[in-house]
Amino acid sequence: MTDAKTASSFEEGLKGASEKVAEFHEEKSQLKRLQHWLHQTPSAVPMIVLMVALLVFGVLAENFFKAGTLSVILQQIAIVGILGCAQTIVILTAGIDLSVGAIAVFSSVLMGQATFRYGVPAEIAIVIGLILGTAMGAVNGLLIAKMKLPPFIATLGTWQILLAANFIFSANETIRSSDIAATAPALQFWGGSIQPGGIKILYAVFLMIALVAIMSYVLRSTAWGRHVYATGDDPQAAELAGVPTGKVLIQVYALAGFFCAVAGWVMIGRFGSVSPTASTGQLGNIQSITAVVIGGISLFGGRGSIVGMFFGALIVGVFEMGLRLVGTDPQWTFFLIGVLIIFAVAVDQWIRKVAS
Amino acid sequence: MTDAKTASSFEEGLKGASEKVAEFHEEKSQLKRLQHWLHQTPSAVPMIVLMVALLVFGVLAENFFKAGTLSVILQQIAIVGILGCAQTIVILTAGIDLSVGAIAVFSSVLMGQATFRYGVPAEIAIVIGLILGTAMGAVNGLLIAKMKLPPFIATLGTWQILLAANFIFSANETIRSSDIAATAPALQFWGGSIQPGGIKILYAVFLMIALVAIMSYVLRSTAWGRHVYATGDDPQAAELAGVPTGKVLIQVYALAGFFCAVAGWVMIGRFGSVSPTASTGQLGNIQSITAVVIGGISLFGGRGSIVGMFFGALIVGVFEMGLRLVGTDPQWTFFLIGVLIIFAVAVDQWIRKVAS
Amino acid sequence: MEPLLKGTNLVKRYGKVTALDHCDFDLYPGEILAVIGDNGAGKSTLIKAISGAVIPDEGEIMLEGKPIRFSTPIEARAAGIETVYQTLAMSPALSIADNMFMGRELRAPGLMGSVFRKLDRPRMEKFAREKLNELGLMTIQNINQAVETLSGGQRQGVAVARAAAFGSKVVILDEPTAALGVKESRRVLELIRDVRSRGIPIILISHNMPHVFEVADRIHIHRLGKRLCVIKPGDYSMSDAVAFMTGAKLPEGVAEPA
Amino acid sequence: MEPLLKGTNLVKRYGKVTALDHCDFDLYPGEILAVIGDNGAGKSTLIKAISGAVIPDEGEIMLEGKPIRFSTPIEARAAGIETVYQTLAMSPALSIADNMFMGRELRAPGLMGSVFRKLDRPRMEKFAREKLNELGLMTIQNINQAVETLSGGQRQGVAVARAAAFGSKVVILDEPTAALGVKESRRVLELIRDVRSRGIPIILISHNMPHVFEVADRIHIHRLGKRLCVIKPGDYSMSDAVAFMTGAKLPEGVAEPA
Amino acid sequence: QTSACLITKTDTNPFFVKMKEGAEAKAAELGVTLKSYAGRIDGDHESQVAAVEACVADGAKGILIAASDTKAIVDSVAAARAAGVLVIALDTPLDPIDAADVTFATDNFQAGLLIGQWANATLGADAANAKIALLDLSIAQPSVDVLRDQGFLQGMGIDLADPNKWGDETDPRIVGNEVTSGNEEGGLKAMEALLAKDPDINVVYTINEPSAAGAFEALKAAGKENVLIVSVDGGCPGVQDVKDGVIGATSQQYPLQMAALGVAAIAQFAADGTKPAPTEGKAFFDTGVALITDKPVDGVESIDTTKGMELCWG
Ligand SMILES: Nc1ncnc2c1ncn2[C@@H]1O[C@H](COP(=O)(O)OP(=O)(O)OP(=O)(O)O)[C@@H](O)[C@H]1O
Ligand SMILES: Nc1ncnc2c1ncn2[C@@H]1O[C@H](COP(=O)(O)OP(=O)(O)OP(=O)(O)O)[C@@H](O)[C@H]1O
Ligand SMILES: [Mg+2]
Ligand SMILES: [Mg+2]
Repeated sequence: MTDAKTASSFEEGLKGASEKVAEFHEEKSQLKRLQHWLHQTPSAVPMIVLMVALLVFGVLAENFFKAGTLSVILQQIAIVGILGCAQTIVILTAGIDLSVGAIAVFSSVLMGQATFRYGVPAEIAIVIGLILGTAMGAVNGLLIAKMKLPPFIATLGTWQILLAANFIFSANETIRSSDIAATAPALQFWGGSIQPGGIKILYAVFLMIALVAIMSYVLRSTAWGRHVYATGDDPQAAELAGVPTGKVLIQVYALAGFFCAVAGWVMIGRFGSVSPTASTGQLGNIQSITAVVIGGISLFGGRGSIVGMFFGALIVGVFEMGLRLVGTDPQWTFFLIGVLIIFAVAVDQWIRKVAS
Repeated sequence: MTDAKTASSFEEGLKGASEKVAEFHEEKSQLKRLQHWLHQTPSAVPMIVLMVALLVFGVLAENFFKAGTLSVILQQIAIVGILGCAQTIVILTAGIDLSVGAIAVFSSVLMGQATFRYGVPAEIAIVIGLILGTAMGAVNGLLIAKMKLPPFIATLGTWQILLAANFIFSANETIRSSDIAATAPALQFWGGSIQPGGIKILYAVFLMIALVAIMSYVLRSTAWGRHVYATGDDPQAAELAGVPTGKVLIQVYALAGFFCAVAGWVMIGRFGSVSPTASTGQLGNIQSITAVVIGGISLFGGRGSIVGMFFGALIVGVFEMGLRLVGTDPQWTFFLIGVLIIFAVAVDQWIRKVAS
Repeated sequence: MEPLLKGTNLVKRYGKVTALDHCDFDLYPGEILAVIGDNGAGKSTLIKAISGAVIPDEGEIMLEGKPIRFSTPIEARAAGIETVYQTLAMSPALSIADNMFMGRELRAPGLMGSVFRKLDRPRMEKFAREKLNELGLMTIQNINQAVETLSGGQRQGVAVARAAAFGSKVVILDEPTAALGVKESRRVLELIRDVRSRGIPIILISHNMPHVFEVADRIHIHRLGKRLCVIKPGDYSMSDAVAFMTGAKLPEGVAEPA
Repeated sequence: MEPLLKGTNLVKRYGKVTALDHCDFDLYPGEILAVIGDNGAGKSTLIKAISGAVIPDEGEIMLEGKPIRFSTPIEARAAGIETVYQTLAMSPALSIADNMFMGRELRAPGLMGSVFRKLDRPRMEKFAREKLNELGLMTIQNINQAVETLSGGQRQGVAVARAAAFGSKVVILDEPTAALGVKESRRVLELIRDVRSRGIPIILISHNMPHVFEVADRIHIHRLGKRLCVIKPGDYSMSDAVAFMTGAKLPEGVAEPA
Repeated sequence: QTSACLITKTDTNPFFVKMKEGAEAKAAELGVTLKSYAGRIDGDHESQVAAVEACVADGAKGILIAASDTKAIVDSVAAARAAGVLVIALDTPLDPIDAADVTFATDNFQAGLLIGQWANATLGADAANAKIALLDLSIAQPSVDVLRDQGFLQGMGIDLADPNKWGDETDPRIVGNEVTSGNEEGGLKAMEALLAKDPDINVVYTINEPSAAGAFEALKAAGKENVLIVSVDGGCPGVQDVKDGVIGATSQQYPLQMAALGVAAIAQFAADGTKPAPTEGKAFFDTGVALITDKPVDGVESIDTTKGMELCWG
């Protein structure tokens, strides 16, 4: 017992130890503040890139800066934006969802066929579609959380499965717009628009913005949102710290499935018809991932904000429309979009580096 | 000074401390050994899945267990296997290369057009193609290592760029097989075959197997290979421990580009013609990633073996061929391959769990 | 008195390595139980088995006389067992306050909290700051700093503060002072006493003999994957304890396994 | 005598946090220099600045009188500065031997080595095992175990063994004994003396006062991001050192900054 | 300055590449500004909708569109027409056909029918126990894919089951359907697989000439160079392949003509507001399809490869 006392004898030096909280003087220059703000706000950089893109195309293409053009850009990114919400929450958990597009298309086909093949009232068909889309997402979640499949491979599998099921189930049949308008206008709801001052803005655009806003709140200011970040950040640590990571993953993928189904419903409104061959089924995953990554969200999970994804989707939309108006040939458009993807993210990285 | 002595006085208890190395008795049952082996050999599980698949299809489809069918499977996976070598080293560094297929197709177009449009001798055209393919890979590496772009986004960009460049440069022109055979047979070299006992085996198949074997050795038994694993495992730690991670990344992507260019050359031999629209440009990335992941290599880097990738490619090849022979409709084949991808990886995970 | 927490015959193997080799374990109500042993003796594995972070291959664990079988740390937490792991278990990109309240976040009062499930950030931050101040971690300049930007010792402090603040039945600390400075270590020891005075027993793993002998009521000596013996700090000197745990001496009535 | 390694006016800021605040630093040939200070005082940042792991915003570093500016730890290693970081810097999935030789692998003799660049696994494993035995890490059962499967203390031991085996000009140890047991800590202290007896100076960061006072030739006391003073262990007591570093007392001739 | 848009299904298929070249040449001649757009993959109507919207935003006078999904595109076409843009369907009629102002198209079903009839007649009595491989485009089964396949089967006298879908036929002569993405690589792999399934295949239908060339490579490797291959398109390499005996017969279409007619119609419309009229007796302006073969058979009208080479489009 005696040496215990002695051993700690040097701790007598602690008496009167300073209780001051460390504080250092800070440089308050404008530049420093800007840098700090850039550093703190993950969606700031994509926003700046977006501004620059708008300016450049505004100068290059004469018809670009018309309200009509800008509203068309918004309606063109509505679907990618909604799929991007799904992709964002998945990527925040360090996952990836290759099946988003397939779920969207299959859900839209399910809604359409439920109405036209099985005669279900449109409103109920929509609910069925949303439930089934959510279920498809939940299956992804189960495969990933319970069977421990890597998200890439699980959703690669379900992507193929759902896409094939979509073709098989629909018998490759497109349901025409005029039929839908006549029998089941509820399916086309999101294609409706308001026209303030003659500029058409689709309901779908408002829906996308609302979803981004809601998810931004949920991710930032609720416990569930924090759990999503923690799960993506370090799943083992999160589990040890008391986050039910398995449950969170299943919920995340199911919610993503729900968003995809919503996107499927929006697709009907936007295109009028229900088509199983919609390219979203094939390309929706890459498009949504592009938006997410340009938006500054880390593919390794745990970092980034959904607002960034929204700007990311807008950047792509602006580039595509701008290049079209400038009159670039399609292959050159693909080429330039490739360049611009790299450029946008390189600028992002560079600003972060300078600001850190 | 005095309390220093006292403080450590309890260390006297150390005198005569046991120097025994801890040893516990081990259960030596067959089952335990099997489990241990499965655990130690990352490519064992895909191999077992492969065996089972072979057996199942052998029973289901009568034409399956013919030497001819098996050699066709091998030749069908030759290109994916070579792209898989590229993808494996990239994924081991926790990266991903979406541009593999585009590099392969563009390289084959470059080789073909150098010969036919610019009249370069075929052998030199091949060297040019290989060098340019390596350069394309190196650009990926520079973007990732120097500009710190996430690999997914960097190669997503170069994928689009290279594919578009491929179409623009080639003017969508296909060089016909008979022209190549007449003027530049070196381009078709890998399409040659040996025919022991009437069974045709392409040189391309031997090339793929040789590449897998060489890379397996390099990754396991050289310092560079260890550095690749360390870079993927924890890049910060590797950097602090003295691995030049930036250099390693550039080398890895450049080597991957080289392999892709080799795959491009093999494509000419295999398809006879040079076509810019080859599906490998669009699908080569997903196909090679699938092989890698089914082969048990972690997408988070640092874990797995290239031999697993080889089995992964074979599994997909066997499934595809088997399903066709069973007579499945293409849409259902697509569906079932999705199911089987999930199933193969689920079995892998399950065996690992049971064995650990 | 019945042990509050009791483990019998616990075994855990990792491939070729046997980390726990038929190990027993007892914790009595209201005590501070120190666990000491060589590096790699299996101490961390033992407490992981107790807290649900690993599932033992064999053996039984009883809490308050009832057999328990946690399959996740969340279940153990729900049962009131709070643990600071050696690896700390924090989400690097999240803030100190987020980490402290991970899994038991506070919601804002009123509608915002109940309907919109809004977090009560100010309250969480205030609480976090208080707990850190109690530990004397004055150098933390910004409570919203991401945990990855903290120094090694600061991180340790956050983890300890979290466990002490929320443990209701058992608090387990795996080398809580390893990375801490003199001042901060002292505060942790005070905190440990404090927790005990609230009637909550503590399991303390530490390599710091003076600390162990200062605060422990009983010392569990772990050697080669099992409990070698349990001693009272009053009965033996530090030197004896060190001799036991390193195999230099054998306690009376215990035979070194073959 | 000229300092072997000298830092002047080093500044490093992380966003709002100033980790190094015009800090000076000297290391003389052949000495053991201890660096002590509160958690978060900036000790790790200081040695990271010296070893190339972070690039200081301001200030200058000189090695053997020549200004140096490492931009990566590899350059520092090439210059003979070997560091054990607090985070250990190991590749979890690779084996102990792989980790010890990371970046300076041994090649097999003959053609296999020179042409085929084959690693000399047996020699690397033998060397690793020897170095670990020197540290008394006897509980490591399998030298081909992945580092992620080692206990916290075992990992620490591997990192220390690596630095001691390869350092040629300066060896820097950031809390090398934090996770180590009594026996293993003692071995590390012996190893430190051993390294010095080879003429190589050592920078030792530690919170363990008895250890510091036992082995250090000089003690650099770090407070609030800068060097407060340097003392000799013979001139002051541990209590004084603790008082200085926590701000309880001020050393003579030094004024606490405003 | 009149501006016009050309929207093709993809811009990697040589067919559409040539269509674009034809349109550009005509546009340059007439002083029309032409902007081109394309879907990314076969069946991609979404990019086409986006392109239509861009054209309207850009104030184009007319749009030439080769629709990827004949029904799905209808709403956006209607919107464009409502904005005063002349919409001309190229290559593929919309559904309903009057959704576009006018249609300059090939009858893809007819194209398939011709090669089916030719194959049937060439085989003669053997047609009853032919072994047929069908190399289609993609599992999404876009309308060209279905029309050509079903036309071919009709020509062979095989029951179509659902004519809106390939692959549901039960005729024992069909060895199987495979998808090719319409390129050499796909044609080769698909042919290899079908040969493994049944080495006795003697008739191969292919969606287009590149996939036919791929299929031929596989057949050659298997030592079966005498198999009857039929295809659709009539590009110059394809006609050359017919000449070389690689392909037995192909149905030729005229994309350059479609495009040139389309551009001219837009220029006309911009000048005086008149719209072109469809072919007599048809709902659309048929640009025609011709069977090309050097082995003509009775009862199926055809032209030889010399004539085919003159008419081929690149
Ligand atoms: N996940 C794992 N896989 C394989 N072996 C493991 C694993 N975790 C621990 N071990 C081994 O089990 C043994 C006990 O480890 P444990 O972490 O319990 O030791 P410890 O007593 O806590 O040591 P320390 O004091 O160094 O923290 C060690 O030999 C270690 O290498
Ligand atoms: N990457 C970073 N980003 C932001 N702040 C950082 C970062 N790294 C360190 N800091 C801050 O710098 C200060 C000094 O940290 P450092 O790790 O140097 O302390 P230390 O003296 O080594 O402490 P300990 O004894 O606990 O290891 C701390 O306040 C810490 O929060
Ligand atoms: Mg431990
Ligand atoms: Mg430190």
